[in-house]
Amino acid sequence: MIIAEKKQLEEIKAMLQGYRKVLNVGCGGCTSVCLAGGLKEVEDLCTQLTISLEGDRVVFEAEGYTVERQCEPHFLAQLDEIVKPYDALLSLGCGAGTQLLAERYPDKPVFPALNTVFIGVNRDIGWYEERCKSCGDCVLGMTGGICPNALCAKGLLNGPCGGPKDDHCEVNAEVPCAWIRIYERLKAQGRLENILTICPAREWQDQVQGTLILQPYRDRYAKKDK
Amino acid sequence: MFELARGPLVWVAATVFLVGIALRIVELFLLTKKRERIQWPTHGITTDSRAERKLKPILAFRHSLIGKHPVMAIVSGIFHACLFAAPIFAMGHTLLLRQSWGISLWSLSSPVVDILNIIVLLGVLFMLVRRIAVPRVRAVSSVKDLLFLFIVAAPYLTGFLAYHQWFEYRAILILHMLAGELMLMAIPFTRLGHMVIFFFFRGLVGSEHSIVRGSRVWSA
Amino acid sequence: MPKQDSQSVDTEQIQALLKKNKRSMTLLLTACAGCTLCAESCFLFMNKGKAPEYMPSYKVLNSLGKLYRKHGKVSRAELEKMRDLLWKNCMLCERCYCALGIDLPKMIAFARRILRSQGIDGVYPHSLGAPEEESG
Amino acid sequence: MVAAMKSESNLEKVLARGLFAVTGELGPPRGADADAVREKAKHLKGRVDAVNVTDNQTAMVRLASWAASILLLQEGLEPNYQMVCRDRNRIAMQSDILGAAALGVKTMLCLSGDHQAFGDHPKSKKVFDLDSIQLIGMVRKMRDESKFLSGQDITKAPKMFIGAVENPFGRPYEFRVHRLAKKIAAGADFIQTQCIYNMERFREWIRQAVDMGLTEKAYILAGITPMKSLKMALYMKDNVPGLDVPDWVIKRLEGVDKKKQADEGIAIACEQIEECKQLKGVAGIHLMPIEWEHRVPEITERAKLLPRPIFQ
Repeated sequence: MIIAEKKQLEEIKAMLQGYRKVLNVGCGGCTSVCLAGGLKEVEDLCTQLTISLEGDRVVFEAEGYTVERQCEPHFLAQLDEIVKPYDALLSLGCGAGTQLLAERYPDKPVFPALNTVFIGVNRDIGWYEERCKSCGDCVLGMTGGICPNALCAKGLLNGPCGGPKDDHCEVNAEVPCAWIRIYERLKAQGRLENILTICPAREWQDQVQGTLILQPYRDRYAKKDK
Repeated sequence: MFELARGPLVWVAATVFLVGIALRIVELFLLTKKRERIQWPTHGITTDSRAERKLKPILAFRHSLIGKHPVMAIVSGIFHACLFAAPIFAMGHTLLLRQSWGISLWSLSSPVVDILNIIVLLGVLFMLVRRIAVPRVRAVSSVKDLLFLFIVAAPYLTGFLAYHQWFEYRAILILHMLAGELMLMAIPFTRLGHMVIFFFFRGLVGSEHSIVRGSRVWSA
Repeated sequence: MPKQDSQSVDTEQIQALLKKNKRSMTLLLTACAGCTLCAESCFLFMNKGKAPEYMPSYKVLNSLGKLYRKHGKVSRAELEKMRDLLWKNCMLCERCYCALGIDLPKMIAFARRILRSQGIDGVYPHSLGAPEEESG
Repeated sequence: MVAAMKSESNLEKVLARGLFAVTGELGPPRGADADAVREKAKHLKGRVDAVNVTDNQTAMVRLASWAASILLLQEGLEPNYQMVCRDRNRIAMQSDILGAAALGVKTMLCLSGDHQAFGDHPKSKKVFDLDSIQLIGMVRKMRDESKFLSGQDITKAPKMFIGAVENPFGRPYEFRVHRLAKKIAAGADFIQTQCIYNMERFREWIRQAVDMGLTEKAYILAGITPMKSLKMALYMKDNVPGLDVPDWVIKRLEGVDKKKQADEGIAIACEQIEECKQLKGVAGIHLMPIEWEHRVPEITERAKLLPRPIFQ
């Protein structure tokens, strides 16, 4: 799941300076699940902005609407009429959702209310941990299901480096060394040969904007005028 | 009949109620035995900004039941309070307790209990009207719900009649005792059991909506 | 193995699944007081004109609740109806609030699991995998 | 030794003749200060076979290591040009290697590099396009196959004597020798180790390396850093990741007067060097006196490492 966290209120206020009527657009997808951009947070942000700006003697009005997922155009369609009276939109979706919202309403300034932080797992209520860098070339099969790109501070593919201290990362003593974990898991599974051979330089797949058209839909998007 | 309702049936009802509640509590403890937290976070903890800290109480209020559904919260709160207070502090009940077990409870004056009683009945009426008239409540209601409302209302209604000695006092009194016993017995096994579940799920089980920080996990 | 496009219902399989979580699920199902205070916590309920079919408790009571009530003896048509409640009317964002603390998302997820065992899931034949867009 | 030489490197010549090699280290200054490099180089000249030129060590911005390497060449010293993976992608790396080789650099050392979080720009963007093992492989390919990593031809191959580092004291211990094997398989010609204090662990590691035949394929230079003081020993024990400072080192330094601690540190280093000379599989030492370049003459003298061989 994509994990996001709310920007600080001060930052959001600074972005909204000069706009009097703002629609907070929530997202029922990932950011809702990670307690950052669901219905409740939309309501919260409306309350926070209204009260806080009232205190600053600014004429301001905020309302909220939460869509199923901001990253799908057909879910955004329901906003077409709703957004009309607003000066600006504040998106509580991830970076992708915010961009699709901005793309759909090019004449409306769209601001992000969240910082999209990583692709991660839900450890417990309100506790998330990064797991994936979406590098587009998954090596988890080789590394025993532990991603060296996301979890090793240096992203080494032939680790561990010389630095682990008490099995923890030299960069952050609270984080276990990913490569020691990889070694131990593979050893326990009898698959150490995976990391005894050299992992060659990677062909990075994430260096240009990614687009993906699934094979079954190839014809659907074929140029009509052919 | 009077002796039966006053004697053995009280014991049966009290036993069923207490044992039933105890079993429910044990069951709930067993079903939430697991604690998923194997480790504690050591880093990455975020903090609120100053402006956010200042607004926190307001948000907390808005998220509370009273902030979200003020009418329902107030009616429900008063209703539930009276539901407990009226029978426990009723003069007649405390007298009975003193007679049989020599326990002396603080009691409210009869007119006050009478008012509490009326509030409970009005509460039941509110719920009844809500159940029938509000479409969304109606959508999740069945005849069963009316039955439970009746089970709750019956002891209070008969109590009210008995206190005012309307109709035939002795018959009403018997009905009052039977109705009370029925309600007691129904609590552990029906939706009236939310009395126990509430404390578990909003307290001991960890969730976004826990009132206090619980760490138990609902293993289902 | 989930069955595909089969018109029959494997009642025994449903019953076996129901039995798995019987104690915990029925406890919560009986505890629901039908107060409908959960409604406003569902953004779909708020978006869809506050239609009762989007209330978390409605979705749970009419899917999992129904399965337990009927001891798993449900028809294909009934299961198909539940599909809408469980997939179309719920995004499983796990944010519903219950005044009593009833774990509604877990119950929805369990109901989805039972339906999947009968080859019914969120893939609607007429769409690209997402629930149909409603106008308005 | 009759093995064909891979490079013109002075270090390779020393090692190939089976002589006990000594390498030194020089940290470039935090300024455009060529004289500072020359000043430090003065102390090393004639005392070591090659000088490691660090590449923005601990992620602190310093004069470029290739530039400092050229300054050393001008002073008549053999630079061991260090390159880390933190700051450059494969394009910049290959370009820098070509540039260094064109200007006469013949020895280089490939490392991952310290994470930028330790340095003066902790929020800079890391690169790590390649890791150290992939970098070693790339340099070997450039030298032996005269091809870039992409497979395209190089007009004139950089003839580098390729070094790598390994830490015998890093966890998991039993994997360390395998990682050494990976580095050697990737193309490392010589290995410099992390500072050694725990000789027991080092002996075990080198025995494993000998058993696996790794010391036949690459030369291993033991890392030696003399303790300047008790304070330094305590700091290194507690704060430097991947270091193993046993208690006996601390005790020996505690046992002498504060003014004599430096002397005692050098004495310990000399004993270690003496042991390394006897150890099977150790081809030399890598002397890393941290900001103590001016004591190198004294240390090499006391450790009986002088004079160093000179080749025409």
